[in-house]
Amino acid sequence: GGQPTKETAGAASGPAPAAGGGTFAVVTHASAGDAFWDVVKNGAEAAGKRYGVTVTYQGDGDPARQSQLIDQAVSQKVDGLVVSMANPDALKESVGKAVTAGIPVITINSGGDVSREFGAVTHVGQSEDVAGRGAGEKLKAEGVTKLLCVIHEAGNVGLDQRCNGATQGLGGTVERLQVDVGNLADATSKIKARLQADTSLNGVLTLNPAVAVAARDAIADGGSKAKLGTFDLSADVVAAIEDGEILFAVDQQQYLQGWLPITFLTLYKENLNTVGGGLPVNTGPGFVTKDNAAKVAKLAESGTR
Amino acid sequence: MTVADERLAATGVARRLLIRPELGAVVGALVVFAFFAGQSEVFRSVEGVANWLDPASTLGIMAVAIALLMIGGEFDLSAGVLTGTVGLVTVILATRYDLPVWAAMLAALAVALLVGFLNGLVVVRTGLPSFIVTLATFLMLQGVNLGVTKALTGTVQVGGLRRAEGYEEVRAVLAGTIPVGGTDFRVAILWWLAVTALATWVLTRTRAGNWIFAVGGDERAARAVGVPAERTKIALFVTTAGAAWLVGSIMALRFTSVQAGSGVGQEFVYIIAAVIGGCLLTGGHGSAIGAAVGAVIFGMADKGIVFAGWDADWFTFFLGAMLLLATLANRFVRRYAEEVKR
Amino acid sequence: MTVADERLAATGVARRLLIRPELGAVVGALVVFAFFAGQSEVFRSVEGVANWLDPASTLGIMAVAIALLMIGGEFDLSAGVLTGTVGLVTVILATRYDLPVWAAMLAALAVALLVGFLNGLVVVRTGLPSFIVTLATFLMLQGVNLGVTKALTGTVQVGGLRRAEGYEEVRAVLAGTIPVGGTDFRVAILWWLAVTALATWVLTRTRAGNWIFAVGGDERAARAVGVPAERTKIALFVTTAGAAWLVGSIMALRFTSVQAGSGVGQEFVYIIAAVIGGCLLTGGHGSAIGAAVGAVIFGMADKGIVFAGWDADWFTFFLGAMLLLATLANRFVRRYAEEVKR
Amino acid sequence: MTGDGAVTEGGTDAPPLLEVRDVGKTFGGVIALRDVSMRVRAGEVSCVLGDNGAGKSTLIKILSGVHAPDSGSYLVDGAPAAFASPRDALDKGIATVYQDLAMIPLMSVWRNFFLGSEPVLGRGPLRRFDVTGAKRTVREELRSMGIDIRDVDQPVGTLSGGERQSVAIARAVHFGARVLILDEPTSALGVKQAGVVLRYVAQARDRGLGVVFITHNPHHAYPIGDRFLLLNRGASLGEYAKADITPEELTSLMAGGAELEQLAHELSRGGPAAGPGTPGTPGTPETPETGPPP
Amino acid sequence: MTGDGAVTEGGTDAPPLLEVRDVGKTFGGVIALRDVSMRVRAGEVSCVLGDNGAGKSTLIKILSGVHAPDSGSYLVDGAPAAFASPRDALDKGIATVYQDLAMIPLMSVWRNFFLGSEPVLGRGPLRRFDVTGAKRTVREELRSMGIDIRDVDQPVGTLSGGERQSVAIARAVHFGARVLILDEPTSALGVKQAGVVLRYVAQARDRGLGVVFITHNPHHAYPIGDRFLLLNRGASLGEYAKADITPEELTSLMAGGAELEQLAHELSRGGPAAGPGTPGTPGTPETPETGPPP
Ligand SMILES: Nc1ncnc2c1ncn2[C@@H]1O[C@H](COP(=O)(O)OP(=O)(O)OP(=O)(O)O)[C@@H](O)[C@H]1O
Ligand SMILES: Nc1ncnc2c1ncn2[C@@H]1O[C@H](COP(=O)(O)OP(=O)(O)OP(=O)(O)O)[C@@H](O)[C@H]1O
Ligand SMILES: [Mg+2]
Ligand SMILES: [Mg+2]
Repeated sequence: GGQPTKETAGAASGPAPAAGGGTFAVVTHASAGDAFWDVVKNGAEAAGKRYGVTVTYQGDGDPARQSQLIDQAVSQKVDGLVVSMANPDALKESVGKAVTAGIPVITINSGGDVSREFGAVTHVGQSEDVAGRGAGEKLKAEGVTKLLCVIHEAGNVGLDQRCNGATQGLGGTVERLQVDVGNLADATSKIKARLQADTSLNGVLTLNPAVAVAARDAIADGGSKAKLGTFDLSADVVAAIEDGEILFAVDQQQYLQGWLPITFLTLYKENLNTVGGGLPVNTGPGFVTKDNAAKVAKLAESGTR
Repeated sequence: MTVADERLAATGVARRLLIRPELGAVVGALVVFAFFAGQSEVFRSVEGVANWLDPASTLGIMAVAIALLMIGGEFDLSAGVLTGTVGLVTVILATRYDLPVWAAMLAALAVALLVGFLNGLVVVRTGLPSFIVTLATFLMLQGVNLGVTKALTGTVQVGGLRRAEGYEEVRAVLAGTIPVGGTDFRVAILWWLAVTALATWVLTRTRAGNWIFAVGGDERAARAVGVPAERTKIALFVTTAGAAWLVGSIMALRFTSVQAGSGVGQEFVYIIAAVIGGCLLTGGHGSAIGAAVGAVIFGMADKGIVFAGWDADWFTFFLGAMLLLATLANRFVRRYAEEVKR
Repeated sequence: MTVADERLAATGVARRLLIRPELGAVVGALVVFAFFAGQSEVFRSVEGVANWLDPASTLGIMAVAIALLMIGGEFDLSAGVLTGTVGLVTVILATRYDLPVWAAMLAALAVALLVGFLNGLVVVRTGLPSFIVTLATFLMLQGVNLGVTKALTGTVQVGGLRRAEGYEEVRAVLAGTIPVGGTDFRVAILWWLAVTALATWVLTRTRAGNWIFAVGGDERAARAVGVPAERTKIALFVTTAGAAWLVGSIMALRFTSVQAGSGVGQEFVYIIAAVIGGCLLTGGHGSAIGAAVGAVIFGMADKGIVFAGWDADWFTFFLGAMLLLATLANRFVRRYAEEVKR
Repeated sequence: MTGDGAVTEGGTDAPPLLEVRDVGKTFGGVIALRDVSMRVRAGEVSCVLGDNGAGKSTLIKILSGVHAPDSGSYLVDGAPAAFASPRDALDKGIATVYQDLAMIPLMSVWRNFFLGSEPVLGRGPLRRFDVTGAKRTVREELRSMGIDIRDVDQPVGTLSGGERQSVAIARAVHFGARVLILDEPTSALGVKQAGVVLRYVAQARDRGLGVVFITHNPHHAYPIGDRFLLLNRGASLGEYAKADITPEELTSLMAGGAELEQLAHELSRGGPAAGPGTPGTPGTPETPETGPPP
Repeated sequence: MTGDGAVTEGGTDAPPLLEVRDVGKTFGGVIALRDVSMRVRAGEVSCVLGDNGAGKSTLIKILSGVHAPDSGSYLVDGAPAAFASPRDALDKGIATVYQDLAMIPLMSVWRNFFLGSEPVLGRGPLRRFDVTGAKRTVREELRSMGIDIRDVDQPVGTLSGGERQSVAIARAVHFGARVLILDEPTSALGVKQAGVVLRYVAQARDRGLGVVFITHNPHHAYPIGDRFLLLNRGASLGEYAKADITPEELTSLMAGGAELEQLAHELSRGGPAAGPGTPGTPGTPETPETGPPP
């Protein structure tokens, strides 16, 4: 890896708006490096490049810090704002400030129910629990009755909502397990321990592709028969789906949650269009299974699925 | 001092000014400010300043309290998660049990002080390092926050404080804004200044301050000359808990909802700010103003990178580089100052 | 020792056995083991043991290295993220630049040792606390890991090591398994034992060990009697980096893909394990075996809660309680032992 | 000289300021002190003498509340006392100069001086450390000891060994109200400063304080001491009143017998620098600290 | 006695082992040492004398490589030397007992003793600290100093003050090959141990080592010293050969003049304990450390 220089970093997404373009800020509730949100970022940046606008991406899981990032974008007088609202209460004030300042706001991923009320132009994507419900239903169809939902960041609302959704979708028992995504040996060992200790568990749902790989190993090592589903994709996950080790990966097509709002904002800015008259636009859920895994394999590797 | 002593070298006025240990931190802050002011116009605008002073203020309150504790030779890893506990208790009591906001806050204060007291008590009684004791508290509180919140609400966050009785009044005092030059500054900044001034007073001008330096510098020696070391340490833990209550309340009132994981990971940011500001990890040396400035340095670097528009993927890289830069500037100035005196 | 001295009280054999400082940690470990063995049958089965020894082994390797560093009076917060860096470099070189696995690992070793060397150099040259220096390294490496991985792959992880040249051979040595009593134990456990034995030998039976204790106990005094303090400290940072390389390689070979965020947050777990094992945060005291046992305690508590099937929401609560219990047991035994000698 | 030189109960009716009876102290397996008794009377200087490691410091740490005795009893003004901490001893007017628990190196001279007994100004929330007063007092106290400190804001850790010790002594003298305990106070002091300390001790004694004085220097101990407690390997060799012991006996006891006689000859040599002051010249003590020739 | 008592260039042709010329040292604004010159010759004991804070320790820290001088030059065997660390000095056979940089409290006695010069056994990767040999050596060295240590595994921090100092001295004597620098080595020692140390110094001198000896005790300095360097407030008051100075002059110089004469009278009193040994008795030094009566 080369040493980054200020120039290259600045050039990638510097604040200087391209001629005729504008600056759109994306502020999400996930820290840098999150597999799911990284694809959103890729989508937003690709759209920015396509439309000749500048896109800045920031994120923080702490609602207080997320709201500060929104405040910062407002004081930078961006031309548009894209916000994911995992904790709408905490963001109300900051989003309100943006709306008052005349900045068009589009909400993504979660917070669709209050999007309108907060004055957003529209909402793209659906909340985590809808996606979770989809996963739960899918697992139920595979005969899972007792599910282990592996949370890799304790207290994170988004992950909690996914597990809650899965509970609703499954209709059976859902147990939770906390692991540390920074240490996969530890995650493997914990999942294995749980499966060893409670042999009635016959399904595992992970919320992160790296944890999915750890869960796959744990199931194999421990000789368990549990079925495994996961959120989000990586090359390893796609390969495992092809091999039948992982049943499916929930694919919210989150690339669209980055791409579409930038598109919408550009249209709104140039032409005052609001797609669907402001009705929420759904991006998923989709599923990657053995049937379509081969097709998305390449895309997952390049970070757009 | 009054009479010239042939054993003292002559020193210039400018150098003399640099003697105060806080000045190193201030110079570090100036370096960071100058750097980002050059990068971004917004950063140096009034709005920008209001923006980065906002997180610096809450961080600063905690950093000052943690600095006192560190000067006294102890750590508190549970302070961050305790701010979350305070917020959760306040919101839960005010929204689920319909207490007026002030009453809920008082209850949260009692909880916080109790936690601080227990931390201190266990540390002085068992003789275990406070790193381990407060780590255990940290983990246990984290579990309690999550477990209780989930049990009561079924989710990992509670909200709706806005509708609670007496919300607006308390909010104005703790989480409101004050317009200065057309821009809204957070009232927490005033609290931060007050806490810093108070801590500085205590540290430099009271008996308690003398005791804090002493127990951190050499606890056995301090005890031998009659310093009530145990009481001093317990009081420091309670003070830290009090600061956590203040910050937790400010955050809860401002955002009206609290996540169960709130505050986790912040404990190290507090320590970092205190250390940037010149506190020794081994105790016995440091200053409240230094810690407050350390918080500003951290806040500026943290927000400056965003203002400068650098790639978020590289965020931590720049943050690390800025921290190193600021502490090096601090160290450089202090070395220079030490050549003037002592 | 040989002749009876009227100034020594008579001590029993059992008490004498307890004198070794490691014994406190061992007793702490036994307490935790007994506790969970009572809670869960699987926990005490061979399979269960193999399971919780697995993460304890990689943690243990790092804890031992960090313990040496802490005995030498310094911290390394960048060790965790460095394991991630090592993995990323290895996988990227082996898969994107088609190097054989061993060559990629050698390159990663060079990178790791360089990082360790720079950490040490900056610490001894600037005199800044290692807490701050390695914190900056931690942040910067975290940024580099993410930034470079993103730049090269467009995603936040790299994988595909399985297809690289020479993968299977290296894997067998570092990340394979060994069947014992019908259960597969990780070969990393052997590495961990080897590292612990080596570190114990160095610490107790070599000149370098004497120097490590000395620079951590009182650096100025050590320097005054001719201990090469700077070299010793730099060597300790390099050693820690070497351990991070070993652990990073084990993880990369085992999972064949590495996330950009891998290892973040682990640095504190290493320190925790070392402190549970009896290392002083202020330096100058501790043992490698203690740290290794500390890793076992942490590993057992961490997994035991899962085996016992307690509510995951309360996980950290139980973890904190177990750590406190184990360190209290350790302290209790040590106090008792100290009544026997010194 | 035998044990019958030990002091018998005197005619004084007031109970001694401090008294320990058969105290012992062990550290783990180390027996540092065994069955030692001692009294500290008002207006008297009690010297504790003994070889290195004899237990002198351990004994005075018991007197000053740092250690609780493992056995035996401790009486203050005739009433049993159990100090939980040195604070309790200080509150009874017992001030101590420790041999090894002296100062906080990172703190300034004036902060160290008043540590634990800070002078305050104002009241209520405005009660504050009287900083200027404290600095002035420290400067004066040290100057009267013959230490001209450059700057009372200097951290104690950067003082010279003797300067540091002087601060500790000045502090004890300043705060010692009834009993002054000095553990090898003059060990790092210059000739002048040591003289001043001895003068302080005499003044304190004359003001009616009880003084406990530990030293390895018979030239310091004999002139000022009223009673001599001799310790050896943790046990008491007896307590002697000045009347019962000659300086020669004292020196010989402290040195562990006459075996040092020959040292004078060993040190002398026929080297080129031998001048008027070579050992053997009348008027010069022949051997260091072995006392005057018989 | 005036400055013309200073030593003039002698007839010795070998360069001195160590020599400093006009060295100075400042700590920030503090001038600790100014234009001090000194020579250490083989087979000679050079005493450095002076009041507290005079700069003695600073001077010897320059000699032993702890501080680099800010001005002036430092010659070893006549050649300019610049020690980067005490290690360099040790490698030239210069061993030092520091006043304040002594021991690592948490480490055991034997580890401290050999710190920086560990004896090794075996070779290659099997090279190891000779633990049993080290322990035996330490025990023997200490016993020959009159210190009977209970357990060489005891952490140094739990030793008594004198025991600790003895370990440092025994270490320096053990490793001092050409020059032995002792900064107030006898300050915490008992009478017997102090005698042993002086004997060590004499032995080292007779073996041809150069010795630098710092003390506040004229009874220690005069018998053993060949040259006396007097420091005052950081500056040199001159260097005297033993031939040029009488013990009385030396004592008076060390004490800063005759002002101490009256101390003897102040210490005496008509108290009940006054016995045969009261000051004034012939043969007893009247005042502590002020030397013998004229
Ligand atoms: N905390 C401790 N742990 C173990 N041993 C101790 C401790 N403190 C003192 N000792 C031992 O007790 C004995 C008495 O120590 P003490 O300090 O009382 O001696 P001392 O008479 O003051 O000697 P000195 O004249 O050298 O100061 C010594 O042998 C010492 O090693
Ligand atoms: N690191 C330092 N910073 C500031 N001042 C110092 C430092 N070291 C020494 N000094 C000052 O320099 C002067 C000389 O100190 P030094 O230790 O050399 O005296 P000394 O002659 O050894 O005295 P003593 O007989 O008391 O040991 C003292 O006044 C001391 O306060
Ligand atoms: Mg003593
Ligand atoms: Mg000195």
